[in-house]
Amino acid sequence: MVYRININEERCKGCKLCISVCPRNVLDLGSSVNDKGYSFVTAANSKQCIGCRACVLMCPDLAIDVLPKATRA
Amino acid sequence: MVYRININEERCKGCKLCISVCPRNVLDLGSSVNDKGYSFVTAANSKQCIGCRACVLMCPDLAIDVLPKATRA
Amino acid sequence: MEHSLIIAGFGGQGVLFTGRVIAEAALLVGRNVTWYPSYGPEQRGGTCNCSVVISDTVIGSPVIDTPDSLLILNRPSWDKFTPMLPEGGCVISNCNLVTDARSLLRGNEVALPASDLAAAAGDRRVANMVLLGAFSALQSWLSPDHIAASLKRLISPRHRELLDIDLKCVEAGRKFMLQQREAVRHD
Amino acid sequence: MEHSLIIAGFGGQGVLFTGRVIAEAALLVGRNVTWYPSYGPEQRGGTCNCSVVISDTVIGSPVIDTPDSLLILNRPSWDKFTPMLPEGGCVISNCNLVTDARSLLRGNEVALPASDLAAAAGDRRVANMVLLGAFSALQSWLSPDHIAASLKRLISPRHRELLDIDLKCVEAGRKFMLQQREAVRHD
Amino acid sequence: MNTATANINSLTDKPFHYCPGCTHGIAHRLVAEALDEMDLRGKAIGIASVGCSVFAYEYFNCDMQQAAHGRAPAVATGIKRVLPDRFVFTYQGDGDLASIGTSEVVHAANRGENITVVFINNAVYGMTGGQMAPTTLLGQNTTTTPMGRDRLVHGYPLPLSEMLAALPGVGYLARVSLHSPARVRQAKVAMSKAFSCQIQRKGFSLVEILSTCPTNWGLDPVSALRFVEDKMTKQFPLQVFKDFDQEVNE
Amino acid sequence: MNTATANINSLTDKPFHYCPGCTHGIAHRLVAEALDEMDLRGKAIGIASVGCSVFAYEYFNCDMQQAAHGRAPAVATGIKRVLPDRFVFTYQGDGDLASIGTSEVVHAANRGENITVVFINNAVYGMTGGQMAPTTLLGQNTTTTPMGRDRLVHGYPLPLSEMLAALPGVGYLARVSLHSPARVRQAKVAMSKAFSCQIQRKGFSLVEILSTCPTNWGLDPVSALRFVEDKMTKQFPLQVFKDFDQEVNE
Amino acid sequence: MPKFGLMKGNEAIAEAALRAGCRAYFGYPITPQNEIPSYMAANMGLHGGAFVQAESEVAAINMVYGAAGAGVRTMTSSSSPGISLKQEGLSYIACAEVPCVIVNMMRSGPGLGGILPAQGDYFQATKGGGHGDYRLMVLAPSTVQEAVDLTYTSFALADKYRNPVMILGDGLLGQMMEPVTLPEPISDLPSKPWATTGCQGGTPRIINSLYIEADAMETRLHHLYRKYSQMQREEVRFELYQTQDAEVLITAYGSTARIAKTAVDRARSNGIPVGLFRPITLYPFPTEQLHGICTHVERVLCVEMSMGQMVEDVRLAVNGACPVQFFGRAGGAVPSPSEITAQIESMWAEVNAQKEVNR
Amino acid sequence: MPKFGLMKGNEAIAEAALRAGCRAYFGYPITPQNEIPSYMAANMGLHGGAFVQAESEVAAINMVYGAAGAGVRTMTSSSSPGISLKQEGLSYIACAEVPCVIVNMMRSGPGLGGILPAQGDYFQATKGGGHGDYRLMVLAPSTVQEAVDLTYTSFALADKYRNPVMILGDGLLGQMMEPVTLPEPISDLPSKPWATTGCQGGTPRIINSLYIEADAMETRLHHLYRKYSQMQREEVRFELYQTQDAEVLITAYGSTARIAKTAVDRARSNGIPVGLFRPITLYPFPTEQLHGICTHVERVLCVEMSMGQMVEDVRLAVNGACPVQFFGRAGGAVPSPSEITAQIESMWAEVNAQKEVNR
Ligand SMILES: Cc1ncc(C[n+]2csc(CCOP(=O)(O)OP(=O)(O)O)c2C)c(N)n1
Ligand SMILES: Cc1ncc(C[n+]2csc(CCOP(=O)(O)OP(=O)(O)O)c2C)c(N)n1
Ligand code: SF4
Ligand code: SF4
Ligand code: SF4
Ligand code: SF4
Ligand code: SF4
Ligand code: SF4
Ligand SMILES: [Mg+2]
Ligand SMILES: [Mg+2]
Repeated sequence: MVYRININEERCKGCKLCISVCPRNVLDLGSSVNDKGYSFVTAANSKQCIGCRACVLMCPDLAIDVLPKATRA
Repeated sequence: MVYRININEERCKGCKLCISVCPRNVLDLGSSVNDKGYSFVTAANSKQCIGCRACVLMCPDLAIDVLPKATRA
Repeated sequence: MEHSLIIAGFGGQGVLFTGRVIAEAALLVGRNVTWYPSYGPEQRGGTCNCSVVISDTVIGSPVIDTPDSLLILNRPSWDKFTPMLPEGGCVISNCNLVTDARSLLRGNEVALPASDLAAAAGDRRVANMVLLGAFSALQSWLSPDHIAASLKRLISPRHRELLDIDLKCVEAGRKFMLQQREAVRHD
Repeated sequence: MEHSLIIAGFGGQGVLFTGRVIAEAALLVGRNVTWYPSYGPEQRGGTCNCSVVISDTVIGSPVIDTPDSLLILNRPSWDKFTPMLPEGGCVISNCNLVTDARSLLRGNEVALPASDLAAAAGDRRVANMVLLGAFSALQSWLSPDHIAASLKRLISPRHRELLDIDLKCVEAGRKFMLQQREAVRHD
Repeated sequence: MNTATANINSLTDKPFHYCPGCTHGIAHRLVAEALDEMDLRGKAIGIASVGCSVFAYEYFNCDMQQAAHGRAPAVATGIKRVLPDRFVFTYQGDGDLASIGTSEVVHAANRGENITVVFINNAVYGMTGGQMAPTTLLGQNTTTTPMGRDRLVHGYPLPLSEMLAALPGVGYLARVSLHSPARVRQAKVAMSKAFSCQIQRKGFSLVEILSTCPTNWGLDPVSALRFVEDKMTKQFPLQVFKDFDQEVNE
Repeated sequence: MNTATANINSLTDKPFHYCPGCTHGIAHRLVAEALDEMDLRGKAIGIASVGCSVFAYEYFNCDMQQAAHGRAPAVATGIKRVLPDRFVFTYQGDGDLASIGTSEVVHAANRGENITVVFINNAVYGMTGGQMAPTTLLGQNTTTTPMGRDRLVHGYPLPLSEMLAALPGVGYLARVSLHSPARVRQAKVAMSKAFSCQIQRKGFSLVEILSTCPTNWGLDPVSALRFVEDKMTKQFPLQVFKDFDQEVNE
Repeated sequence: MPKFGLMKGNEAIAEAALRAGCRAYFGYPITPQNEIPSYMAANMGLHGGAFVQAESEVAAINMVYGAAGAGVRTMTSSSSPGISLKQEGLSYIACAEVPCVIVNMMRSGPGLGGILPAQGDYFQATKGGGHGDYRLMVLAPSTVQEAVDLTYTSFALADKYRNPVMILGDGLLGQMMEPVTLPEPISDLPSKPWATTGCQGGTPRIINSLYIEADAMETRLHHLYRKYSQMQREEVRFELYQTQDAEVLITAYGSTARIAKTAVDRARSNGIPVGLFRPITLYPFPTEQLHGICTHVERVLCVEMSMGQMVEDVRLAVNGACPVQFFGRAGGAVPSPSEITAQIESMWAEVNAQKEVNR
Repeated sequence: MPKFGLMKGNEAIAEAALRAGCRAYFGYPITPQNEIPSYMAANMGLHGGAFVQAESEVAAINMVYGAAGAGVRTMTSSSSPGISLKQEGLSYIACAEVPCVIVNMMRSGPGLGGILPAQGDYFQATKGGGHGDYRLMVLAPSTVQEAVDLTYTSFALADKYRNPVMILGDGLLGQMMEPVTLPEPISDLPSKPWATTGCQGGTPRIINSLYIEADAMETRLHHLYRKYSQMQREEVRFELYQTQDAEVLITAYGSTARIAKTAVDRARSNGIPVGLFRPITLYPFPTEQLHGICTHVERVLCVEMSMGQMVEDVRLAVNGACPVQFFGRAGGAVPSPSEITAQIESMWAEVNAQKEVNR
């Protein structure tokens, strides 16, 4: 399976909870900041994602979602 | 032993708790009333008293006390 | 015409109830009325009183400073209320309980053995109704029928027996008072 | 002489601290001063500001409606405060963070790359001290010595390293400003 | 008069205002006797609460403060914190303590305040004329549960002591009763234990006393004792919940 | 944006104002998901309390009332009594619920009010800047315990759920945590259970959620999760205290 | 089915509330108003409403907030110390615009005080005993019949203004019995689209008193104060008694006013031109109306069962037009008609002495 | 060891209390006064005093009652909603004559309101937000230095009158920093033979507010009111600023007054004869003093951070001598000097127009 990782950059506060629970080191904090002044997460290694949704469960700000990529698309 | 039963007629409210716990039926309610309008207890059978102090323990108004009579008096 | 009345005694002597009976009777005859009880930390013993004002017009104060009548059921109440009695006022007391009372400076005094009369009528404790009967003898508007109707309103049918004794006591008090009057008239 | 100053930015940018440093310095030179922070449900992100009034006499309002100076650390603060600036007022902003800002209608504007200067001095986050340095270059009473003394009062000796960086940043801002002035003068 | 009062220093001579047969009077005596026996009167500060026992300040022959309804444990906390070597106790009804004063007693207990609470559980609001208390039994009629307390509408009798037993700050906690001479003796023991707990700085102590309210229960005083024995002790089992110097098996 | 919010009807689009990494946000999501899954949004009335979550009324996409500090269970009682077929829940912090609101939660629980309380235990007063909460751990520094909480001075961490477990009016009571994905899943189950309890009219339900306050703990968000796991769960063991449709062994 | 009979003030208020559609009552016992919760306990269920004896007055007022916020006509009652405990809640309710009715049967204070009648909570009721800028509408009945009528109306007023309304009585009014005619039970109630009843398909509703931004809060306050001005225009009530030719004017409210009436009658029978101005709405206070009367009055005497509270509003209304004096009994003491008459007589003597001087 | 430095209003108050011998503090967190409990938590222990974070404001005020009743100088602090919760307790404390100090750092209300500065609790503070007839002494500092001085004095005043004293500030005063000189720590405290410290050999002492008989309660009230009259005679404080030749007079207290001062300066620089009357004691209010000044004033403008509360006391003082107007910002909005200056200018224009007419 391949997964699409959606990150809402404006909601993300760069807390790294998602990063800390990702079993595959998919995520990382980017270097730019959003309008609120927060650095936000990027899916640096999205290919490694196994769709476990641990990141989604732990994100306090509903800033991340992981969806199976329509494989055919 | 002989016991003297002191009753404070003005404190007594005639609640009969003492009467209800006396094992020897020593106590009874008199027919007159005190200044507060309450009938009060009298030691009708003081000779029967065994000095168990059950009455004293149960009296809510500290209206009764039981003391050993100075036998020689 | 306005009549003001204070009823006073120990808690448990039916003081408030007596006032209620009079108030309901007043209502039955179409008069205005206020009834105001003393209220204290009620659960404790002590004295108890109520004020009843009966009037043909709107009633101002339900609190009475100069009572036209007093019904007195114990000694502390005598001491407390008789000084308020104005010239021409009337105090009716139960002389079985109100003993050694100093006499009045002004006003009329009726002392009747209400407990004894109540005992004779069936229950010594119903002295309050005896006083009520006596009071009614002095109040033209307060007929035995109105008192009976009022009592029936206030006593639930389940307690029929209480009603009977109450009525007997009222009658005893009324009779006593009428006889006394008769006696006075024939003096 | 009275000087009023608002410092504004995001929480965490050292806005309140910058104000404290100026206030303590004012105290050191024997002037009256008030320092008033914006306070919100602080635990939440968002903007933050403080007002400092320095005066030779008694200070009336610690709340500033027409600031003589503004030190601006982010874009929302620019939008909020620059409209309050009166003719002749001066705004000093960190152009690394305050971008796309529409220009002023009145007053003087100094934009300096405070984050870059702070980074060069050792810590990019200490842009506030750069602005403070720049501000001090415009205030004759606010000497580097007084700033240093004030900083020493406020930073516990345990955090010696912070003090050093702060001082460097102040110096960088001050220098930048003096150079700019020089430049202007030579324009 | 040479009746019991004369022997109890910690009671004034003032006759109690309680209704005939109300066991508030017994509880007062037990408190006073314990104060006497442990020689605490001179260093005691008592807190009277709001309920039938509001005039406790006229009966206990020691320094007293009268507290707002439910707040006695807070008042006691204030006193004890500034006078830690004094003896501080409150005397509270079940409306006062278990209803409006829940927060205050829970937090005083949880802080482990070195104070003693005497808690009179008579399953009703006595002073105000017989409304439901948190401790009113299921089925019991009161002026605010005219058809009897219904668990679905009015909830359950509140097991306050069971609740407090969960708190580590509590040093001594017992439920006793006054329905017989033997129980009165037992209650006395509990009172002394609670006082000792405070003196030994073992934390918060509380004695819950099942007590009667003949007036509002509509029972004569003797039947009221039977009600306590037959009904109340079923709902509120007599028990030592916590004892600072003993292991307690619950 | 196509992130999780879009899928949750019971949340508005408004971004949370919480500090980075504060698990209030996770708790919000769990509540909202349960509302969605049980189709309760349209008949739900939520009560926001006073604490960092005061703006909950802007986040939950259902009818909301904002309650005075500590009083949410009373407000919920008022609503539930007049609208017994609606779904009523409160969302409260540990200062709100376990300190100033102790009476209200105890009595709502004891009455067996058919309401659900979501209780966020983060061992501190978040909104006001980090004062001691009743649940603050021993030794923990806060602005009002600058030398750390000392049991002799400040009392013990209050075991609120343990206390409430003594009350027969409680239908469901559990303590869960949010410190790992597995715990979040477990918390979700507890939330659904609590909601079912209300729907089945089994009485009062409460879910205590161990939550973080990185800001006032002075920890980064990830370390804050570790603090919950290592420290808080020791003081506040995760547990189902009461379950209306199961026997629970304590 | 209007009903006629003798009723206690407290019970009459409870029954009037039920007839006004009150379907939720939350309260905590306190003398001298215990007949209200008892009555509600016995009767609310018959109407399908909710009665809860709350764990405290604080809980009670917050239950009121909840139930009234959910759109139901809701009441609580208490007496002085209990009302003090409701102040935070009342402030919330006023700000969040939740309509409800609060009965305060005043007793003597401060502190635990006593249980006898008093009027020492006037300031608290009318100026806002809670924090912030808000007002309760305050109605002060003087007879049991008026207690019924005002209670009945109070629910409609609360709904009209989305504002809490207080019935301010005292132990005397609560404990006394008088004949009353009870109004018809109300049949249709206003709809409350703002109420939180579960939003179903619609937009969620929020009941709230938090406005973290100064602008928003100030806007809220201006909104509230517009309502208060409207009350001032539309809801002021008062009674004039023998004021036509009065040179001495008594001001008094509630129980005290009826006692003052007796005093006015007695003084009139002695030929003194005295009248009574009785505010019925204490907030909004009949300021203009009282000021109007004071143009032809020589002296005003404010009589209260307090150490002097309404007298400030009287002074504000009179605004220096004539001297305002005060006579009060407090602590549970009820002024007697003769005491008030004596006050009137001495004022009248003063007025005449003054006239003499001016002549 | 007087100490000089920059301090936050809240911290300065806490330190001043400690120097005044305050040895017990009970409080519950609330913005904008959290620095007070924090300061006390850190420092009370160093002085051997007691600091307790209470479970609620209700508990806190009752702890105060206990500790102050036991004879120790005691303080609590809070802000608006929290102060509302203390009303029952304050009423008890006033009746039982327990000296203590209460700090209210007002925020915007009603309800949860906001945390920004406001002056909406004036009525509550000065008229008694609790039940019954009682008064707090209310002191309103306008600078941090004055907050220190008044806090320091407040304990002595509380002891002198055995009455609670309230320091009424607001978020602005609490949060701002200003240079202060701290007074010497007090060395000797008054003895309190009435305090409940354990009666040892002596007669037991009772601290109580229950007077079940009307006579006894009325006697108590007369006793309290004698104290209040004494306060009125001996304790009134106020500041006059530029009032000598003022034709327009501003009245304002606390933070607002210092802003008004700036406005007065600006208006004066435009040639307007305007002055400021600043009550420092809000109770006892400087009624006579204000009335005295109004003889040579054309117009009074009361400025508050509220919808108009102190203005009633101003009107009562002025008593019709000249028109009294009101300007308020509320909800957390702070009036700016320019707004007030604009008000002054328009009033001055009115005054001149009036003069024109009269000419
Ligand atoms: C704040 C407040 N609320 C209510 C009351 C009225 N009140 C007086 S005593 C009491 C209840 C007393 O019941 P309890 O504590 O059980 O004591 P008991 O009389 O049964 O011994 C109440 C509600 C009050 N005085 N103050
Ligand atoms: C009556 C009252 N007292 C105090 C406050 C101030 N206050 C606001 S939030 C809060 C504590 C919040 O702590 P908690 O409930 O634990 O929630 P958290 O912020 O930690 O989520 C306090 C004391 C208030 N608003 N009202
Ligand atoms: S779904 Fe799992 S693997 Fe994928 S990014 Fe999230 S945590 Fe990592
Ligand atoms: S958990 Fe959410 S808010 Fe935190 S860094 Fe990851 S995506 Fe951003
Ligand atoms: S001491 Fe015992 S035997 Fe004697 S009277 Fe009392 S109860 Fe009866
Ligand atoms: S127990 Fe006491 S009060 Fe009761 S009857 Fe006996 S002696 Fe009298
Ligand atoms: S009412 Fe009940 S508790 Fe109160 S004194 Fe009477 S019997 Fe005792
Ligand atoms: S202060 Fe703490 S609880 Fe509040 S939002 Fe921030 S992290 Fe969360
Ligand atoms: Mg009880
Ligand atoms: Mg918390």
